[in-house]
Amino acid sequence: MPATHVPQPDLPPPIISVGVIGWMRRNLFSSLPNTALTLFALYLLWLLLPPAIQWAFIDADWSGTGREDCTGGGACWVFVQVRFYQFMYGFYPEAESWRVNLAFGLLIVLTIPLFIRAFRWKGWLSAFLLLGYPVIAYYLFLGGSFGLELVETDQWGGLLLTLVLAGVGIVAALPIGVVLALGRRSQMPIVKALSIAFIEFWRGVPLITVLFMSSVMLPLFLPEGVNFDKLLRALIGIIMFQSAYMAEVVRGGLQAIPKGQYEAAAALGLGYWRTMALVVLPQALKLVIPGIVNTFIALFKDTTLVLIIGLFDLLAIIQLALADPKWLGFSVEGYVFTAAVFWIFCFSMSRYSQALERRLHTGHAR
Amino acid sequence: MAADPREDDLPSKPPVWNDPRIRALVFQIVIVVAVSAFGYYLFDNTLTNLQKRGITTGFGFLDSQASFGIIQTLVEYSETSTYGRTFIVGLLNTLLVSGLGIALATLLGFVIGIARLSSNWLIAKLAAAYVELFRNIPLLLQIFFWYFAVLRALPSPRQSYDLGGAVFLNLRGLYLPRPLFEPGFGYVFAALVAAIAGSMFIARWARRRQEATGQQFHTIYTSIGLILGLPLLAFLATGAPLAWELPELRGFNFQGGIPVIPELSALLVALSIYTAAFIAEIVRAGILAVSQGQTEAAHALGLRPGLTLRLVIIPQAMRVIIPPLTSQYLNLTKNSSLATAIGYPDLVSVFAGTTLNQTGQAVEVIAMTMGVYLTISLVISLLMNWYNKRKTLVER
Amino acid sequence: MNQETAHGTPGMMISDEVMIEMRQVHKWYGQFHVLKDINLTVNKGERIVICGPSGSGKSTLIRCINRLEEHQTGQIVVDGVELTGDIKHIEKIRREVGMVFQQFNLFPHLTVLENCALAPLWVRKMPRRDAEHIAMQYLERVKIPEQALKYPGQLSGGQQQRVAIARSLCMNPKIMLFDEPTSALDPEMIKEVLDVMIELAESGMTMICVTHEMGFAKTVANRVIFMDGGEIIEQNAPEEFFNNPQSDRTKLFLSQILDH
Amino acid sequence: MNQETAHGTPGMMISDEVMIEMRQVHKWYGQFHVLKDINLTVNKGERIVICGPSGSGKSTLIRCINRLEEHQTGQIVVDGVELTGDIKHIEKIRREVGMVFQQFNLFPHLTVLENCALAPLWVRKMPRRDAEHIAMQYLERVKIPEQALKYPGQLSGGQQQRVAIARSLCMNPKIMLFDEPTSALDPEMIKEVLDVMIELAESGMTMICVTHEMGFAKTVANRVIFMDGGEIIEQNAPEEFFNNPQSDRTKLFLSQILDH
Amino acid sequence: GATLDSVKQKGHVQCGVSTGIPGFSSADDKGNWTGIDVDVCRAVAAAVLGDANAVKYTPLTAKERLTALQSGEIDMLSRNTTWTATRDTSLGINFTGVNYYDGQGFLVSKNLGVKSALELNGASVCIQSGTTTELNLSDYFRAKKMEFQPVVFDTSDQTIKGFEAGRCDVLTSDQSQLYALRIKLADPNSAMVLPEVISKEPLGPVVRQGDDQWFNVVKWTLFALVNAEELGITSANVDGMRTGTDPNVKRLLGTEGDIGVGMGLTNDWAYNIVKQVGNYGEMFERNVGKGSPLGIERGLNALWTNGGLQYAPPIR
Ligand SMILES: Nc1ncnc2c1ncn2[C@@H]1O[C@H](COP(=O)(O)OP(=O)(O)OP(=O)(O)O)[C@@H](O)[C@H]1O
Ligand SMILES: Nc1ncnc2c1ncn2[C@@H]1O[C@H](COP(=O)(O)OP(=O)(O)OP(=O)(O)O)[C@@H](O)[C@H]1O
Ligand SMILES: [Mg+2]
Ligand SMILES: [Mg+2]
Repeated sequence: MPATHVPQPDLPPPIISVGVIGWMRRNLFSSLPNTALTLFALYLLWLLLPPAIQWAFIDADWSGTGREDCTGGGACWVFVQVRFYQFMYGFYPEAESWRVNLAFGLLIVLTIPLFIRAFRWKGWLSAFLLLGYPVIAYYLFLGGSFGLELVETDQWGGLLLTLVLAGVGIVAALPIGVVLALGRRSQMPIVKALSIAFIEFWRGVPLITVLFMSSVMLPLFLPEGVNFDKLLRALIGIIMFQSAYMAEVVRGGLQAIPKGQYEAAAALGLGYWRTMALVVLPQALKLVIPGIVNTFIALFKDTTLVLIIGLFDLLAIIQLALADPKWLGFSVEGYVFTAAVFWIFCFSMSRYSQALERRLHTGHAR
Repeated sequence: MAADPREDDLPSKPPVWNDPRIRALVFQIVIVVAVSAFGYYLFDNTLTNLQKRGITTGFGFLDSQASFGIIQTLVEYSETSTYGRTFIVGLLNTLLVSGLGIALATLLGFVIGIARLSSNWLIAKLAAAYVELFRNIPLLLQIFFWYFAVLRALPSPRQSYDLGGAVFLNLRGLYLPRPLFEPGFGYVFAALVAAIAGSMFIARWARRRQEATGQQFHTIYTSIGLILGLPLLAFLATGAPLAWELPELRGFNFQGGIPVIPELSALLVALSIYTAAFIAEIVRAGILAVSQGQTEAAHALGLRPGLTLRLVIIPQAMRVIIPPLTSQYLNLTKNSSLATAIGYPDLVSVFAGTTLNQTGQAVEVIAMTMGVYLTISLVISLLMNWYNKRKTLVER
Repeated sequence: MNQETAHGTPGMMISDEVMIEMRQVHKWYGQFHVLKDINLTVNKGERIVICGPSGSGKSTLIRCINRLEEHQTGQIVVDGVELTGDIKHIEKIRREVGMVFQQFNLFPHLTVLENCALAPLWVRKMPRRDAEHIAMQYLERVKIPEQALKYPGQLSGGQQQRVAIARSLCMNPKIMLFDEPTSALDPEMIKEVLDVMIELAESGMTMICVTHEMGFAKTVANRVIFMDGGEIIEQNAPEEFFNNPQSDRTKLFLSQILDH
Repeated sequence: MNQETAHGTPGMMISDEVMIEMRQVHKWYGQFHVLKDINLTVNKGERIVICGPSGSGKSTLIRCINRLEEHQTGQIVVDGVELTGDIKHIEKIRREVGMVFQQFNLFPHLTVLENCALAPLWVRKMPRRDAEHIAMQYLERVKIPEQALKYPGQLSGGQQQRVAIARSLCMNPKIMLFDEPTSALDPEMIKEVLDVMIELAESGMTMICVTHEMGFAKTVANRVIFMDGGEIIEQNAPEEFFNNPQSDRTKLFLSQILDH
Repeated sequence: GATLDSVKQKGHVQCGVSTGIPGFSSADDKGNWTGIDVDVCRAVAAAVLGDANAVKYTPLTAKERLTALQSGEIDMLSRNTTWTATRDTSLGINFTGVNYYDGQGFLVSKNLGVKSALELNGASVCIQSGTTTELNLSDYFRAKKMEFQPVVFDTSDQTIKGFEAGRCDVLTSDQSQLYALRIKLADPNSAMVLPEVISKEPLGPVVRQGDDQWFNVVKWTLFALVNAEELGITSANVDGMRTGTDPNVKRLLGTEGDIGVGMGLTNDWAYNIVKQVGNYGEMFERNVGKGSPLGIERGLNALWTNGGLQYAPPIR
């Protein structure tokens, strides 16, 4: 007669190994050197944090109209508050700023469904975001038709310009990057060599020389009289530069597609372009979304370099404001504010890309 | 079976227009023609434009006198030097800041990267905060911050921070004493060389002895002792043949010694801190890429944590770390061109800046500048490929 | 090498129409001679099983038939069209020849239905509705119509392989090639895939199948081909092949494989 | 829990010397009670097989023996040394206990010979020549001396696992732990590894082996331990264990595993 | 010429200006540009297009300005650029005249106690890169056998910030700019301009070489401004003067003769300039003179009739 085994009950773990005490013992004071490190880190924090908080929050002045209102001895956020519109929109006419808000509002509304897993039409929506939306945003920003007042690109500035540069840069660099990546993996030696040369050239030179070239030298390469907008020229430089990086990201994705996929497509009778468009690229691009987001973050930070060629992106407009005699001496506030804006954008994007990465490679946890 | 299968009839030849090889060939010819035509178009436009506007062309300008001053020069340079010389000066300054930056960023990056994996929660979190803070803020902004905000906090030359009357820190930079070698110093130098050779010899001997007998020997301590001790002995024996040129306040500024200008320090700090954040992530990923099983296997064999790290984890992690690490080095070198924003006299600032402006020969100057960066990046990629070829794990 | 067409298995008719003809085919990978003087005629409706040790060139042989690999000398004629570099010919032949791989190679970003409808839609240029109709029809035939809207990653190995078969069938091919279709499967799934293949064989499809499932070979094959070192060593009707192998190499191989 | 030492299998002697003793060992992962009141004595020369459903704590149990995992209450004494946080004790015990993992965990950057010589060289501090000599000796014992200069990546799974065994043996351990050494292997390779293990068992090595290879258990084990839910449910000599299991959980488990 | 046609066709003048030097060219926080250099651009636009506001500004650093002009990025450069032989002859550009006679000087902090440039041996000097100042400075210190350390910045804003932070003892630039930059200091009275003027700095608008018609337009716009002052025409009285009898005035304002048409413009070109921008004197006073925070004396920039150097060929 088989015995029926009565399982032992689960017992709670000994108190020393769980709870706050267990956690601290394991994570902070597990050994002598560890304890020393913990104390050192705490000392460091104590040295840094309280004064920083004191300066940025407790002693700070938040509102007012001029530097006279800054009496607290801490940060003078009045500076940021007074100039806030300019930091966001540059010289964009205030009466027209609703257009910018509308365009970005639309972008946010359109992006939200992409984060909803159950949403079925992600492909179409992404396509619209990449192809349709830029056209709409362009007309909204620039105006000049459909009864909207024309706002020339040299009036765009601040965060608006930063976002335009980064957004257009990445969207336009993607298709070029895809073509370059395909070229680099091509069987045709010349196509391959040209793609490699192009990619390595743009990856090898600093962005500021590229920007310098596109902003002041480009007309030298074109027939006399052919000339276009300064913003557009900066964008061309950025796009060339970015597409080289994008090509390498996409190539990573292409390499990850197993050979069997190509063979299955060939066996079904699909030709090169259909294989790429229907089978390989949809998979490869999905794989490299985190990489694309990372490139975007890099680009977003790099847009600050346009200040060297005289476009007024967020950093440049802050510098402009810092040179205003009325606000001399507030550079720390200005830089901290800019840093905070960039940081929020970049940090949230990098978090997003990490989350995606984790979703893509499930498993392989240490 | 046929004697030589190659004599068998080949598959029939397809018609020319359906042969993929020929199609590929035609396509490539078209591309080459299109690209060359486009290239020629640009080239031709440029020539026409230059000619029409009467802009001088050619590299003759490199021999004319530059007649402007540069604050930091690693080779001899004066206002009477040529523009060609400004190129060298700029290039060396770029290499200096990149080289130092790479060293510092690597050091800091490894420390932070390892700290992120620390079992100490607080240290790990602080390291993570460091990485998230610095890699998400534009480098240019960081350079401005270190330059303008920190510069303001330093005292004027008259109120310099003074370390023992030898090292001074103020707004104008960090002033270090400059060693002046007197005749007998050659012996000290010889002793140093001898000590280095000696410790290399000891290291080899220790390795041999370990292989022969299994006994281990702490090479590091002996080497340090040797390298420090022997020159010191020689130094004392020859009657201390070294004088120091101390920086001293003369007129407005400190004169003498080795000055480190604040532009260099700010750029260096910004570049290192920024790049270190990326390197830390690379190091962390590299270590994590070595599976837990490797550590366990090493522990199960009785290897101590230190040996496990040295013999098992690091050699494997380095394979993963080195390729992205070099591309960070490349980025750092390229980013050093932001020097121009705070006036550190690097290649872009001196040559593609002042020289370009004084001579107006944008095409030549920019081409040379880009050429330098391209060469650096090519050299680094070649080294990288060579390393990868050597180090890839052997697979079936 | 003697070539015989076996008409042994009852209930399956083989016409005299030649579907595939390989004449003195040789192939090299670099310096490595992987196919040596292959001569093979396959008639319409024939079901051929190829076996042989690993590395003997079985996969290479069948991959030459739809030009996934290129042969260097000799001729391969499929359904009257010679395989040359001519892309028109290749396109035509690939439309006639379906192929099923060991690793399934389904497209993971498409649903099962989309996988199956892809080729009819883009190669045969059918309207979407017709393509999906055909796809459903074949999914029913491999007995998984209910999985049509799932993604391949959500299916078991056996189900995936059946989808792969349905996907090939959707092009309505005259010939089906199978390259070890069951060897990546867990034992319990092998049977469901073999069942589908047997059903297909019974419907009179011309099939070439690389497999080590000897039960399958005995049940459906007209002819078993044994390869080694890039050559066809022996070919015969299954009963003959298993009971009375001619060459020593075949004997050795059979002893290993049947013991296992 | 009744503890019996079976002396059933002929030709292998078990001394009365205790090699491993676990007394009332408990372990938690966070709140999760993974080992419950484990009491186990292993004598010198005993060969123990541990089986049980997935997640029952088998790996955790043997990993506690060489302190790859830390237990929270109870005592573990290995060869007279108690396992505590004391680093000297841990080092000593790890030198006495060899371990073979499911995933081999060979060092991919070292050749097979270097893998095997690593521990003698750095832990036992032997001269390289002696270390390599020992390594070759054990490589011969696992029958792959000819692979000594290859890298692990160039070997088949079975060969890799044999190298892993040789690597552990090079430390000349008194006890060997095996954690499902064959479950990552293809069927044809399982046998070659089991053969090596059987040979090892016959030489009188004290072994604890987590495995589901019941044939192996029957051939070499003195005692089979069945675990479930973190407890030792039953332990017995193999014949008894397989033919006459006591608890119904064991029965259920055996019926599943033997059907398969 | 091509430039004039393209300007007419575009409907605006693309004018290169500085990134911000008060009094010469600087943008306020709404992006409106003002300054004496900006007024030259506006005058050209008034002359060519009849609308002084038909100008688009390209802010350029000293480094970029000449390349931008050479490449055709801008139609004209009006950005305190010194007229030198090399620039005029080998860079493919032409100087059209001088709208401001300047000389290089030094700005020092008062508490340094320096009274003369000759006491500056060993000083650190802040300069803007890519300027003639960089070259003059070297020459001056070399001639006087003094040492210096150049601290070079990209924009004038950075230069003054560097000076204010104490990075250098002296800031050197054209005297006019020194005054302009001084008002950017938190306490402008803490710094003083040294008396020495170490160079000639004739500043003026520049155009590309090879387009004589456009060259003439810009050159004569400048002359029209000076002539208008000489003739006493101001933006306030120009409508009245237009109907007057002075033949010189009538020729200038286009009520007599076809001078404007001969240049490819309309005859009321100068009228538009004076009406919309004012004469040279108005321009000066408004932007840099007594009516401005800079408060610079006319000095060399007075009319020749008042002992200055501003002299324009007659319109006839
Ligand atoms: N792309 C290739 N380049 C070079 N050699 C190759 C290539 N593909 C296959 N080979 C070699 O050609 C030989 C035949 O390969 P093939 O895949 O046809 O064998 P197989 O009989 O299908 O073996 P298996 O049963 O293992 O699938 C093998 O020795 C293989 O190593
Ligand atoms: N590091 C860990 N942290 C938390 N829980 C863990 C950890 N390692 C294992 N566990 C849990 O402890 C239990 C026992 O794990 P163990 O690996 O010992 O099982 P096992 O019997 O070896 O199973 P298998 O046959 O699958 O290897 C499982 O439920 C597992 O999820
Ligand atoms: Mg095969
Ligand atoms: Mg386990």
